[in-house]
Amino acid sequence: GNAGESAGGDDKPYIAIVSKGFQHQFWQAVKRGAEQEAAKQGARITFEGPATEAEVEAQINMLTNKLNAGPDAIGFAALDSRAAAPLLQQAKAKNIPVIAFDSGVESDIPLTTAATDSKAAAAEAAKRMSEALGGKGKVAMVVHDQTSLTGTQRRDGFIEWMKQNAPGIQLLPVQYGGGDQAKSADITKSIITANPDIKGIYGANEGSAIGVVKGVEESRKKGITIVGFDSGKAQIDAVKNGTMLGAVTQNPIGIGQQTVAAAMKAIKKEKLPKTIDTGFYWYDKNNIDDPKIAPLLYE
Amino acid sequence: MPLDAQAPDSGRRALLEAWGVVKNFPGVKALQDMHLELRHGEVLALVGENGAGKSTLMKLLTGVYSPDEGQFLLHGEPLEVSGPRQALERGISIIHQEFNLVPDLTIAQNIFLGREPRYGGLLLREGELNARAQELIDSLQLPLDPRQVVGTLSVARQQMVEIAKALSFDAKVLIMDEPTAALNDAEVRVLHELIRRFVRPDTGVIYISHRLEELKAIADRITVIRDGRYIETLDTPTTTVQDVISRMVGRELAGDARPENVRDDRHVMLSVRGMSTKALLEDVGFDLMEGEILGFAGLMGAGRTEVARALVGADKMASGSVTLRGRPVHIASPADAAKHRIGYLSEDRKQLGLLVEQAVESNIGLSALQELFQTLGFVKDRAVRETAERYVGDLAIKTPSVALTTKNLSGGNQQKVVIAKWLVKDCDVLIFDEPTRGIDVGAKEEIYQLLNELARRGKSIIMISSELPEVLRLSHRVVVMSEGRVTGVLSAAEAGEENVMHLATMRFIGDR
Amino acid sequence: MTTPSVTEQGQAGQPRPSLVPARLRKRLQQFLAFGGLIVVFAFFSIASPNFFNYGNVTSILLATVVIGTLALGTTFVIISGGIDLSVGTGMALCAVMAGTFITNLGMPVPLGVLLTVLFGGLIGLVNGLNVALLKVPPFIATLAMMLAAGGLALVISDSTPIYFSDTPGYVEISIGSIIPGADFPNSVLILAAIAIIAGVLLSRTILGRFAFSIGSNEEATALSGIKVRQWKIIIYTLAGLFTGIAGVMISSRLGSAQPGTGLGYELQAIAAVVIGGTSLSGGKGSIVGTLIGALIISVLNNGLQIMSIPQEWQNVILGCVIVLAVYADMARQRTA
Amino acid sequence: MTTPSVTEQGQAGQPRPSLVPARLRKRLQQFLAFGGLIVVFAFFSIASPNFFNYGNVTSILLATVVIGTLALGTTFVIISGGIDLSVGTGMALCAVMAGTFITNLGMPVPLGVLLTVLFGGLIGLVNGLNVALLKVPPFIATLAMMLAAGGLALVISDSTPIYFSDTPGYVEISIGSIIPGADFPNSVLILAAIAIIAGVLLSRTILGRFAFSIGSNEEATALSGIKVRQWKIIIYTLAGLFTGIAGVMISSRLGSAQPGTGLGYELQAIAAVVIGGTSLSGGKGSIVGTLIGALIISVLNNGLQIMSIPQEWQNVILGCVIVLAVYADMARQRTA
Ligand SMILES: Nc1ncnc2c1ncn2[C@@H]1O[C@H](COP(=O)(O)OP(=O)(O)OP(=O)(O)O)[C@@H](O)[C@H]1O
Ligand SMILES: Nc1ncnc2c1ncn2[C@@H]1O[C@H](COP(=O)(O)OP(=O)(O)OP(=O)(O)O)[C@@H](O)[C@H]1O
Ligand SMILES: [Mg+2]
Ligand SMILES: [Mg+2]
Repeated sequence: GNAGESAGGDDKPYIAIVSKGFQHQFWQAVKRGAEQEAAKQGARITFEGPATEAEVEAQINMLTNKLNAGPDAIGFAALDSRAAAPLLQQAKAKNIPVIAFDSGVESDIPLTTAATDSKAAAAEAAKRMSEALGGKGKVAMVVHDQTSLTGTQRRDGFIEWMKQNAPGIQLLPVQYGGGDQAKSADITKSIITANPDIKGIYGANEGSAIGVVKGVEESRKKGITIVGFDSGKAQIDAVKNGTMLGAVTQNPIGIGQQTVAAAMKAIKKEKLPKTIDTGFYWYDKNNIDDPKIAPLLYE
Repeated sequence: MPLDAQAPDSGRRALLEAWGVVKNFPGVKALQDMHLELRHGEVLALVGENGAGKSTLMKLLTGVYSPDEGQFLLHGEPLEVSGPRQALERGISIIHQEFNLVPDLTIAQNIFLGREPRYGGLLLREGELNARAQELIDSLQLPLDPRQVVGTLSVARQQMVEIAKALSFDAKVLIMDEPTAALNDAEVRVLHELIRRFVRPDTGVIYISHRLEELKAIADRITVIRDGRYIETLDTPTTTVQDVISRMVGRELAGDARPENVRDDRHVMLSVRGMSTKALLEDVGFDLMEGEILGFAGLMGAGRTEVARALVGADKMASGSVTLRGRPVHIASPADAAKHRIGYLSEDRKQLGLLVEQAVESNIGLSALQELFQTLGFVKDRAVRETAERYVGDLAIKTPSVALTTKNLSGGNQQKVVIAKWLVKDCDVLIFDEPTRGIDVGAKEEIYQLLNELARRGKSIIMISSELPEVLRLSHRVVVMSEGRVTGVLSAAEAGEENVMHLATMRFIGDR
Repeated sequence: MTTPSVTEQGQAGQPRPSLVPARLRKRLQQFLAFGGLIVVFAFFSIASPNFFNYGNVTSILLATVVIGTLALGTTFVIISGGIDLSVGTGMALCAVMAGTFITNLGMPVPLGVLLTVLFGGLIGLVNGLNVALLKVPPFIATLAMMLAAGGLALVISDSTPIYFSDTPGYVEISIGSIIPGADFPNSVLILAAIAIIAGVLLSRTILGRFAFSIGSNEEATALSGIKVRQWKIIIYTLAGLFTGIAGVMISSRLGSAQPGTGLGYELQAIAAVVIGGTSLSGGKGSIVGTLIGALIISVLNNGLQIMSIPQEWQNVILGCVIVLAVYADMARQRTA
Repeated sequence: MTTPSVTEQGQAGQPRPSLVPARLRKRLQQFLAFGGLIVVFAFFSIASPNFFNYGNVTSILLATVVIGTLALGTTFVIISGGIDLSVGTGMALCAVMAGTFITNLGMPVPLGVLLTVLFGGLIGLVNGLNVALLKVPPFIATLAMMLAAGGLALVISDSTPIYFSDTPGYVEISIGSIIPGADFPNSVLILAAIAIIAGVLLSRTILGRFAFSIGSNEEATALSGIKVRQWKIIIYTLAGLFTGIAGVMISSRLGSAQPGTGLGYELQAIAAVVIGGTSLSGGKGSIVGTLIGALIISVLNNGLQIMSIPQEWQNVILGCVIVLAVYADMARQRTA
């Protein structure tokens, strides 16, 4: 139809962003970055995502609805890129440019992808953990879920690096806490109880990482090295006060900014690179206030 | 038409009056220009056919419904009640026809629900509560334990709880809507004694019953209503039961007094041996002949209902055997029983007999649905409807339509719906547990004839009833039970009030 | 007998004139519940230029398919006085089974679909056995199944999605269009077809009759000689079959079986059923109502998203509208 | 009068001897439900050397606090024949309110806590009004509140966690220890205290009596002159107060209010209540049962994790154990 032309009341270009999540701080930071860039460039955006990263159908419905709302461009972080393929075809047919973000979309329709290699980021976390433990000891992982891409890649990147580079590290079975802090804390305490000789614990997203910190604190156990993912005030505090060794962050604000910037270029029919690497960064006590790192972190 | 109704006692107003009361339900004119006058210190009986409007009038009085027209006077002052609470506050206490007890609470908790003794308005004084309940129960001489949970009581005992509850209010007007429907003669006598003690010069009782013989013993006057209209009020001493009946139904009823004869060469249909249950029954045995009406008599809790329930597999038999047409059968559930063409009509129609929220036709068609009213699983709605309409006609069930929700029928008409359900099923053995509970005289007679007709057609019928005259009038033989055992089997010729009562009160002290 | 029956005739004759209005009123009531849907629909049509058009209406219908399918099965269970919390993760498990049958074991699509639906029936059967034979309360039995099915979906799929890339025909089940040129998704047609079947089952067969009876008064139904346990098992199994169908629908729409999904669908399905006028205490309900309930939910979801309401407000509004809609429905029924 | 009353006396005497055993049996039953918990506990103690020790038992208790608190309030609602789906997201909203009061508005902790708990009561009050006055079915009313509260939590907090960094005392509410040297979390003591209050309310006050009565037979209760609507409103408000307390407990444990959480807690709370023997159809239940139910869930969760069972299997096992436990409980009650 002519949906592409009839976008809202004002003349600002409308970019509809469909994300993988909404309530987690990571996605809120992406949203903030997108809003900042939109304000700068004079665009109107909406930002939506399902409640959990398991809700593939809900995301597909959101994307469908957004296509029907007639945006000028779409920003999309696919929970399952193949499931979205028919909709991407539809976007192409309607001449709505699609910008992928956060993780790749297995399709050549998106004009560009603003993303980080999550596996590499997780590998960085593994490397730092191994270094801190001197390459040996029991390490546990608390991951937010076992089916989403963010979950599996941040899990597998960590495991694979350890397997290849740190034979002395003994990895315990992965436990999943749904990103719920209280649940992750309870899991962490169980892990510590079951493995009194535990040396390190990795929390694969903000909720998991903070849960791990809480669990270790509550168990009153000293000498456990915690490595986290993403940021947020609690994690930053934990890094600053030494409870947590450090964490990897994927620059969510940058992802949001880059996505909107790329979408604006696409609307203006400007050329775009195939991929935009938004990078990942390790932060710990030493560099946390570094002017290069500080802006990447969200409270 | 109302004669003495026009001129109330000029000197002293009556205790409670109703004038020109009208109440309509969708499709039903339940009450039209109803009148009632309860004098101080009297027991006023209210009689009428099923669906005449008795319960509706009482519900208006107690604020369950509000009248479309008319007014009530209490001590000559206009009485307006917007709900049960106000009714109680104005000194009007009622036993509803359908039980209104809370099954998960104990007897004591039910009796004092909403009036619990408390500390500071909030904290319960449970000891005090039980003590008060015990006191009340003792003073009423009822066989109840205040701590027992009401849901585990038999229907008769629940009725007693209702009575105790109604009497526990310091009421001026006590309304009893068929309090004796579930009681046997001995219990009825106890209740009457209670009522007599309740009546003082400043109180009065409205007493609704279909057991017209008992009115002589308890009522001072009898108000008859028909089709929602006031007919007449009679003084009991100068009135015969026949007078009441003819005003109720507008015609004379013929009642033949004894059961019809059966040939004794008929073979045994069903035979029970050594039936025991964990709770009560002990070595119960009896034979049921083809084409026979076998009456079961006994006091409350004698175990008649339990025999029926165990027989149809609703309760577990601990031991015992059942033989049907000479062949041993194992009946594990009511569905098994139905398969063997044994039907059980429960004494507790609201809990166990009816789907009160469903249409009359759904209820009537339920038992036979699978057998008669389907092809390849598809329901033959027309056939169900026609059958239901036929039975509504045959049993004179008062309802505007077979599509009406059963809840909206009067109590007696609901009972007829349950009976219709089992008639449709066409069983060989039918167990009727208190089949005439809440049914008016006219309809009772119809049901008696129906039972006789069924027996004549070769059906075997077990009839459990707490009304001894009814048992004696219908049964070819009478099984008498006491405390879970069969204490005697009497032929129609042998059976009389006295010997049945003798067998029913046999005790087995220290046996169990 | 004659005299009273004359009286009865009069009584019976009397209400007749008002009986037709009563039935008409009932029609009207269903129409009004439908009217509630229309109001919401009309509102969005006016509020957003992108709402009322062929493409978006098809989207709404497509979004209704999965919840609608689950809600159909749930309707039977709820009418019979039970509840089924296992349909969400059960659906995910069925999707995984479809993937196993079709992709991993290479079965032909029709066979795979059939086995998946039957597998759904198996889940329902286990629920039914737990409820009817072990007498575990339905809430607990199906909650346990919700946990177990979710876990099994992960175990069987090894926590990874199973794709149907080798069988493009599978995706056609859901988003293909057999109506030539219409671009109308098949799954909506399938939903319509199974809704009709469900409607017939509920209102025209003894299965439906017994579901209503059991939900109204289980004990009285049993004492009427009906095999309550057997029918309960059948009812839960039926709900399981719908779960299986939903598993096929969602996996064919997504082109993959997602083992981690499903949680929360059961609540939405129950909500659709209850918004549609089915009573959670059993004995009352209809398939048309359930469909309207499911549609109300997806129209609201779609409309709020189309109107670009900020997401944090969407649920707040959704909550208020649901209470209002149901309140209006209840109030109407009371006055009617 | 004499003859029948003598007979009746005999009759009345009959049940007496069996009444005492009945009460003893009831005690025993509760003990046996508790016994179920003990069995699970014993199993894990034997199966894993790390399970039975002070530290782990405290962990289990701490993990029970939030669900336990929510389940206490839910018990009243379920006993009265209702259901409350809003306690999960309601708790998140209350946590956000605690953050708003204490961190954003800088109120002193005790005042902030009080206002938060009262705010929970307000949520419950709205539920109660919707249920009792608007007559919206409890499932729908509280489902709508579940959506609305979740949305409002995001709106009020601007979708960002609110931290209690400035008020270290707040965290002490939950994980501090007022028992000197014992290292025993306060929140467990608080749970114990409110459980006792709930127990007294349920079994010793008219509130509890009327909750049972309404759940058992609402009509009869109303006919006894009890203001059913008023008491329903009070019961939902009470559940709301517990939601508020849970909001304080979880946010003080985490040191922050997480606006996006809460979903799913309501199901766990209901599960705890039902596993504890409270009937979803109302009229039956106990606080002790609810606590045992909540403990069974957290013991199972903890034990399975301690034993390092792969997580996808944990839910499968959990489902099976729940069915078995409840079945055993039902079977025992039937034979008893
Ligand atoms: N809520 C209602 N809705 C519709 N009709 C009703 C309702 N309540 C009573 N009726 C009708 O009003 C009439 C009078 O009923 P009522 O219960 O007063 O009769 P009754 O005299 O008490 O009869 P019974 O002796 O059988 O108890 C009946 O026809 C009944 O079907
Ligand atoms: N639903 C029930 N649950 C538990 N006990 C019951 C139940 N119904 C009856 N009883 C008890 O079983 C015993 C036998 O009662 P039953 O109903 O069989 O006697 P009955 O002779 O039919 O007398 P009636 O029906 O007049 O009470 C009584 O002590 C009664 O209290
Ligand atoms: Mg009546
Ligand atoms: Mg009986």
